[in-house]
Amino acid sequence: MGNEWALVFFTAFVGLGSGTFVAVGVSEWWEEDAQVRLRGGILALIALAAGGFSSVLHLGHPERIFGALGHPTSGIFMEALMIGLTGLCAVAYLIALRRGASGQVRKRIAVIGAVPAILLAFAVGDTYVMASRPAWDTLLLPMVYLISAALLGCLSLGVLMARQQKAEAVVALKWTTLGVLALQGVVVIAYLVAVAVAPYPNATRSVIRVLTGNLAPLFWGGVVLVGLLVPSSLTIAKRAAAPLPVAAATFALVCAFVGAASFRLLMFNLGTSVWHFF
Amino acid sequence: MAHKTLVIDLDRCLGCFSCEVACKMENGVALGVYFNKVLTIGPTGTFPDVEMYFLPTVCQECADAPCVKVCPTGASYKTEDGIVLINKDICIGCRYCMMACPYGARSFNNDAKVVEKCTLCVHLQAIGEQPACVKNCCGKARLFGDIDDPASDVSKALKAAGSDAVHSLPDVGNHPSVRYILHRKTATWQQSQPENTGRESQNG
Amino acid sequence: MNTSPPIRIGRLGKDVEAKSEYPALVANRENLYRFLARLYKVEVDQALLERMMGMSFPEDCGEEELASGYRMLGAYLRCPGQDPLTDLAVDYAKVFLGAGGAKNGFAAFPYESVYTSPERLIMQEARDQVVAAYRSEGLDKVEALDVPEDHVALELEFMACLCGETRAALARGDRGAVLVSLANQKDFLTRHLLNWVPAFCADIPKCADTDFYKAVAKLTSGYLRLEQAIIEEQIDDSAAHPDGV
Amino acid sequence: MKQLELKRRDFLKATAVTGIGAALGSSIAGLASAQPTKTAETSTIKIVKTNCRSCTADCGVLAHVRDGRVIKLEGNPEFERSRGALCAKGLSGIQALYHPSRNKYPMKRVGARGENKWMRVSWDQALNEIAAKLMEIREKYGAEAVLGSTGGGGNPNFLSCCRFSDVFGSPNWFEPGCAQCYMPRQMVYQMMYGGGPTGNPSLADSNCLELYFYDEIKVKTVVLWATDPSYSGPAQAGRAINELRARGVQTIVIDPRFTPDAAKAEIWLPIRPGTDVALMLAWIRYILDKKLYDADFVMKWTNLPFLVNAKTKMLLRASDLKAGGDANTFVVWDKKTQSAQPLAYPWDDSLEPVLDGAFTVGGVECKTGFRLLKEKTEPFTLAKAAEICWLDADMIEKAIKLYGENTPSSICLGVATDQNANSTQAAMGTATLDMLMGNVEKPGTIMQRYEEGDIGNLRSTMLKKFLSEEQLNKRLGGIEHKGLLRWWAAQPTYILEAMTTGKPYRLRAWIERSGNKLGTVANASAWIEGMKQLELIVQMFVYPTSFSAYADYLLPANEWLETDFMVSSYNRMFARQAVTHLWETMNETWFWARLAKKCAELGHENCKKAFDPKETAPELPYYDTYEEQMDGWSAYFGMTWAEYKAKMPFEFNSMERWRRFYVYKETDPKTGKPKGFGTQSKKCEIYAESMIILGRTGKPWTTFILPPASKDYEPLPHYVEPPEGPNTEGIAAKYPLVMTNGRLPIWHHTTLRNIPYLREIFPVAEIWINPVDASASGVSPGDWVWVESPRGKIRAKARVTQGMARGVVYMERFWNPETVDTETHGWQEMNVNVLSKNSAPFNDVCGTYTLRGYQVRVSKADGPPAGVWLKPEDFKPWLPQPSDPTKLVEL
Repeated sequence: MGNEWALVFFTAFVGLGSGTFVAVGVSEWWEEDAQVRLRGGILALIALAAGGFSSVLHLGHPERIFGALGHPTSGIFMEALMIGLTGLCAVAYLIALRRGASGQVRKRIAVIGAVPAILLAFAVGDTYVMASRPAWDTLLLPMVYLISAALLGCLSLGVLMARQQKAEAVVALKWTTLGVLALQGVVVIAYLVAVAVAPYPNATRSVIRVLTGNLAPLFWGGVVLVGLLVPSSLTIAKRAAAPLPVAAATFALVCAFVGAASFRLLMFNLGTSVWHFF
Repeated sequence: MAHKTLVIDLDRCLGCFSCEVACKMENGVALGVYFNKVLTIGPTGTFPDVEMYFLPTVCQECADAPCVKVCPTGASYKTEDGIVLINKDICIGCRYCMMACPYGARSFNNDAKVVEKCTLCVHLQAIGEQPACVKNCCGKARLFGDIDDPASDVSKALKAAGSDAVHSLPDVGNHPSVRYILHRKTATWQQSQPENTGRESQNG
Repeated sequence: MNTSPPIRIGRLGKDVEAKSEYPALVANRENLYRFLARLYKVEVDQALLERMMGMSFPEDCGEEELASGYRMLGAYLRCPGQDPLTDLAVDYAKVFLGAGGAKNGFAAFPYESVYTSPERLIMQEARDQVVAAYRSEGLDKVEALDVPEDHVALELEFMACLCGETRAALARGDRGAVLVSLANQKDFLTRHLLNWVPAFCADIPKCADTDFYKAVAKLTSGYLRLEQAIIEEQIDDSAAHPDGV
Repeated sequence: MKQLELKRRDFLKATAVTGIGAALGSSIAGLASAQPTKTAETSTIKIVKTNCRSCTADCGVLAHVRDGRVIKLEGNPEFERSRGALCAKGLSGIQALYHPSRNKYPMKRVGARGENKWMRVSWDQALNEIAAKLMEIREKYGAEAVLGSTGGGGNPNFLSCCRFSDVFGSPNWFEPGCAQCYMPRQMVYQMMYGGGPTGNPSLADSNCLELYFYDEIKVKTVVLWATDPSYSGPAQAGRAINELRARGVQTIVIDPRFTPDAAKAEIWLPIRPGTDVALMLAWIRYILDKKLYDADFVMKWTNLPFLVNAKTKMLLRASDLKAGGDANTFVVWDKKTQSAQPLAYPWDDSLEPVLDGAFTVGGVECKTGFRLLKEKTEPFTLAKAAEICWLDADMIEKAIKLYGENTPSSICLGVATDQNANSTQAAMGTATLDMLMGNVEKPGTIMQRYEEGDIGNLRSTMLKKFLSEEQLNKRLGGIEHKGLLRWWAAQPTYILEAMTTGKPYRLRAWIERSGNKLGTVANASAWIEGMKQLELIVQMFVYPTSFSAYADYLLPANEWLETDFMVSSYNRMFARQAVTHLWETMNETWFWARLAKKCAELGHENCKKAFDPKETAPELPYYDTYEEQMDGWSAYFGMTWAEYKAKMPFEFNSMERWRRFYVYKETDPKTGKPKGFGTQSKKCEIYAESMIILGRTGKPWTTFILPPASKDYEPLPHYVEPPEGPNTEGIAAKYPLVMTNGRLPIWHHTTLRNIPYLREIFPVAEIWINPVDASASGVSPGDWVWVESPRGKIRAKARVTQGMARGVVYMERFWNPETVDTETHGWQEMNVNVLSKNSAPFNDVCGTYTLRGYQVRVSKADGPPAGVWLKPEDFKPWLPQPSDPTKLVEL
C-alpha cells in the first residue's frame, strides 16, 4: 500500500472529532465554562466533517455512495453511520448549549453521544483488521486508533481550557492526558509485537523496517518523538495546576495529530498483502 | 454447485508471457495494470544447483472471497459459477476490496475510477469460448473449468497430477480455488512470497 | 495571443435577415469545412498555395482563436519564405505522419482513434463509429484514399457534406430535412470532432515548425468551437421560427 | 463564453473567407456515395485464417475482422505446428498494425542526414529516383558498388534481396543473420547428411519436425544444445518440447543461461560461451571410447570406414587404386585380404572392412575416417572439456550417458554456436554425434527427409545464373569464406571495410530492408563512418528505427496482417492473407520486384530478362503485379491464388508420402539400389571431404569455379579457443566476464520495441549476472551498470541471478525507439551490439564473427541513460491523455 493520504486524514480527523466530543462531554463533570463547550462542540463537528470530506476524496465515485445503504454489514456503512450519529449528537449538544439546557440534559446528550463517538474511533481502525494484511490483522490496531482519538480529545480540550484557571480541572486533564499518552505508548509497542509475530513474515512488514529500516524516521520521529514525547513533555512542562499557554497547548495538539497521522502512514506502509502479485 | 476456475500446470508453463499479453489485448488493460501477470520464481539455490518455475498470477476466485464480503455496495459479487466479478456501474471506487484481497489481484482503473480484475473472460464464456489466456497459452499449461465437477478437465488434471503436486496460494480463510500443478521434478513449490520475480513493479 | 474583444452586435430583425443570410452561412460553413479538410488531407501544392495567397480572411471575427488563426495564416501567406512548398511538406510529414520517428514518435496523428482509444492506436472504436455515421448518410471513403475513415480530413469533409444537405433542403424549403440535417451535424460535431480535435490541435504546435500549421490548428479548434454555437443557434432558431426558413 | 454572444451576422462574418471557393478548386473528395454491399457489411465479424509473421515461424492465426478493421487475433488450432497457441509477439500484431508511428508514405530526406526532416513523395517518384541513382552508380563504378541487405524480425521472404542483387548484378548483399544465424547449421547438415529442408537441427527455424509427433513418443532423449525453444519459439518448438517432456522424454540443456528449458531438463550444462565444440569433441571421444555408437550404422551408412590419404586429406577412390576405377567408389581396408579394396555401393558382403586403422596403400599413408576422428578427439578427455568449458566432468559424463544410452536420441542445435568463430565446426560436431549414434531417419530422430517437393522454392529463390563470373568473384569476403555461397551472400566485416576504406573497392549505395541494422550488426558504432561515405541509403521497413536517421529515403512496408504469402505446415499449405491495408505501405518482398522493374525500364538488360519466365527457368520470374506473382506461385498447385486461399488448408502431399522413415533404405528406381543419403557418397559423410572441395572451388554451391581460399577447410570438427576470451592475454584482466546473448520470448530480433504491452514486460535492457560476479563488480540487484568491451560502452540494469554461469553475463538485444530523434538515435544506449566483435578471426568456412563469447566488464553506473523509458507509465508519451472514448453513436 502506498501512503493513502485521504484515508490518513479521514481517520485522523475522525479521531480528533470523536475524541474532542467525548472530552468536551467529560468536561461537563469538571464544570467548565460554556465557551469551552461551545468551541469544543464546534471543533468536534468541524473535525468530523473534515474527516468525512477526506473519505469522500478517497472514493472514485462518491456520487454512488448511496449504494452502500443497501449493505449495512460493511465496514464503510458502520463508519458512515457512526459519523452520522456522532455528528447528530454533537449538533444536539450544541443546540442544547445554545438554548441554555440544563447540565443534566447536556450530560445525558454527552453520554449518549459518547457511544457512537467511541465506536467510531474504534471502527475506523477496525475496518483495516483483515486476514489479507498480516500487519493489520490484530485488534491492537483499532485500539491504537481509539486511544489516539482519546489523546487528541484530551489535547484539544487542553487547548480549549488553556485560559481556564480552575486548578482541579487542569490537574485532572493533565493526569488524564499523561495516562492516555502512556497507554498510547503501551498499545503502540504491543502493536509492534503483534506485527513481529504475525504470520507470513515478509520484509515489507517487518518490525526491523520500522525500527531501523526506511520506516524508522516515520516511527521514531513521527510516532514516538512528535506524537508521544513532545506532547508528554509539554504536558509536564509546567506545574500540575498551571494550564499550558495556548500556543504550547496548540503545539501539543498539532504534534499529537502529526503523530496520529504518522502512525497511520506507518500502518499503510506495513499493510502489504499476504502475497502481492501486481 | 459449480465453481469455475483455472488450473495452471507449472511443469508446462514456459514463461513466455503470452497469457499476459492475450489478457491485455482481450480486456484492454491499461499500462502498468495487470489482471494476469507472470512471475519468475527463482532461480533458487546456488549455481549450478538451481531451480526455477514461472507463476502466472491471477485472481484466485476464492470460495470465501473477502473482496465480496467487504464491498460496501455489492459491486463485487459472485456468480452462480463461482466466479468473482465486479459490477463497475455500482462500484464506488473505495478500494476496500483491494485491501481485502490477500494477493493484490485487484487494481484500480484510473480512468473509470473503479476497481477491476480478471473476469475469466466471462464475455467469451458467454459465447462458449475459453478465456483468452487459456486459448493462446503456448505451453498448453492453462486449463479452465468446473473444479467441483469430477468429470471436468480441470478436475481430471488435478487427479492425474497427484495431491503432492497440487498447490495453491496461502489461504487466510478465503479458500482460493485456483490450483497450480508443480512436480518436485521441475522445482520445489515456494511457500513464501518470492523476492525477485523479474518484474519491476511487483511488491510495490 | 493577439486578440481583440468580440464584437457585440445585438440581435437584428431576424425575419428580414433570415431568408438571405441563412443559406449564405451554410455555404460558408461548407466551404470552410472543405477548406480545412483539404489542408489536412495532403500537403499544400503550388496551385493551392497561389490561391490561398489570393484569399482574405475575416481577421476580426469575434471568435478569438479563430481570429488569431486567420491572422497567423494571413501573415504566413504574405511572407511565406524561400521554399514554402518544401517547408510545408516537411512540416506536414513531421506533424501528421510522424515521419522518420521525428519527436521520438510523438506527433499529432490526425485520427480520432488515436485520441480516444486507451492504447492510442488507429482503427479503434471511433473509426467504426464514423464509418457507421458515414454510411447512414449513404457515404463511404473513396477506395483511392488509403487512410482510416476517422482521419480528421474525412470527418471535416463529412460535416461539409451534411452542410451540403442542409443547403439542398433549404433550397427545397424542406424544413423537416433542415432540422434533421442540423441535428446530424450537431451530433457528429459533439460526439466526434469536439471529442478529440481540440486535443489534436493542441498537439500540432508541439510538433510544427511552420506558422502555417500552427495557424491551421488554431483555425480548426476555433472554428469548431464557433460551429457548436452556430449549430445550436440554428437549431433553436429553426425550432422557434417555423417559418424562418 | 464570449462566442455565445455572437449571432448570426457575426457567424456569417466569421466564416466568410474571400476566395475560399477557388482555393478548393480541384481538391480530391474523400467521401463518395457508399456501395450498398459495403453498408450491409457493417459490424459483421469475419474470421480469417491467416499466418503470423512477427517472427519467422508462421504460426496459424485467426484474425477477427470487422468492417475492414482487425479487432482480435488468436491462435488457429488447425495449424499443426502451433495448434492454437499464439505468443506475445503474434498477439501484438494489432498494436503493431495500428501503431500510429508507422511509416505511411515514401519519404525523401530534406536537409542533412540525421536531421530527421522528410517530405512525402509518391512511390513512383521514390522508385524512379532510387533506380536512376542505382543505374548511374552501376554505370560509373560497377553494379558491385550497390549493397543490398535484409534480415530483421519476421523477414517476410529471405531471398528477395538476394534475388534482386543477382538480377541487378551485384554480388554484395548480406543479412546480419546468415553466417551468424542458421546458415552454418543448415549448410553443414546439408553437406554431411543431405536431408534437404527438413534435415537440419534448428528448432527455431521450424525444423526438427519429427519432435512435433509427440503422441507417438519414439524419441527418448533430446539434447537442446545452444537453443531455448521456450523463449525462441514458444508456440511451436517450445510447445512441442513441452509435450515431449510431459510424455517422459528426457532433456539435456547446454546453455550458460538457466533458461525455462534448462529448469525443466534432467541435466543442465552451463557451458562457457564459445567452447561448445570442445565439449562436442569430448562427447565424441567418450562415445568412441566406450563404444556407445551404433557400430552397424557407422560401418554401413557413414563414410568412416573409408580410407583417407593422410597427406592430401582426400578420400581414396577406386580410381586411385587402379586406372579406370570408378571415381565415385570409395576404398576400405579389407581385413580378410589385408588390402585396400573398393567398396561397391551400398555394401559388399564379401569384404570385411576395418573401421579403425592406419595403412599404407601403394606407398601412401592412409587412415580410415574413423581413425582420423579418433585422433582429432583424442586430447578432449572429460577433464579437459570440463576445464575448457567451465563444467563438471561428472555432469558431462552423466549427460553423454543419457544421450548415448537412452536412445533413440537427437541433438537440436541452436543459434548460439552460429555466433562465434566455431560456427560450422559446432554443426559438424552435433551432426557427427547423431550419425555415430545412428540417430538418422529413425522414427523420433530429427534428421529426416520429409517429401517437401518444390514448395520451398516457390516462395524464395535466388537467380544465381544472372550473376556473372566476374561479379561473383568480386563478392566481398566470398573467396575466403565460401560457405557464404550457401546463401549466396557477402561477409559483413568485408562490406564494412569496403564501405569505410574503399578496399578493395568503394561501395556507393545501400538498399536496406529490415528493422534496425544498428541493433543487429556487430560493433555497430564502426558502421556509422562507413555509412557516411555512401551516396544513397534507402531503408524499407514498417516503422522508423535508428537506421532511419542515416537514410535518404524511407519506404513504408506492410505489417504482416496486410500481406499475402504461402505458408506450409507438415504436408499442408496455408496462407498468410491480407486482411486490411493502410496508407501507401507496400509488401516488403514486392518492393524488390518493383525496383527491378524500374531498372529494367531504365535499360537494365538482366532486370528486363528477370520478368521473362523463359529466362529465369527453372526459377520463377519476377511478375508485374503482386496478384500475378501469387497466381504464378499457386499455379504449382494448379490453382489461382483466389482458389488457393479458398481451399486452404490443403495437402500438397499425403501424410504417408510426406513423412517416411529410413528413406535411405528405399530402392531408387533408377539404380535399383538403396537411395542412400543426399551426399556424393550417399553415406553420412562424417569425414566431410566436401569441406575441402568447397574451400578449393566453391562446390557444390557455386556457379563458377572460384579461386581457393587461403587455407583448406577442415573435414572434421576442430576446436578454436575464442579469439577474445577469458584466456586471451591483455584482454581478460581488463574485461573479465564473457558476454552471451539469447532471446526473450516477447521479441524477435530488433522488432516490436515500440509495443507498449511488450515494453512494459521488459522496459529496459537487463544484464543477467551471477551474484559472485556481481559482488566482485560492486553491483547490487537492480543497479544500473556500465557494460564495456574493447569496442564500446553501454548501460543496462543488473538482474543478479543464480541462473547465470559464473564468469558469464547475458544480455538480450535492445534499442530504444523513444530516443530515435535524439543524438543517440536510440541505438547507443543499451544496444549490446555496440560491444560485440566484428573483427577477424572469423569462422574459416563462412566468415562468422563474434556476437557471443567476447569479453566485457561491468561496473556500477549512476543511473539510466538520458531519455529512455523505464516504467510502464513512462510509455504515456505514446499514449498521452486520450479524451473520453467516443461513445457509441446511435443511428
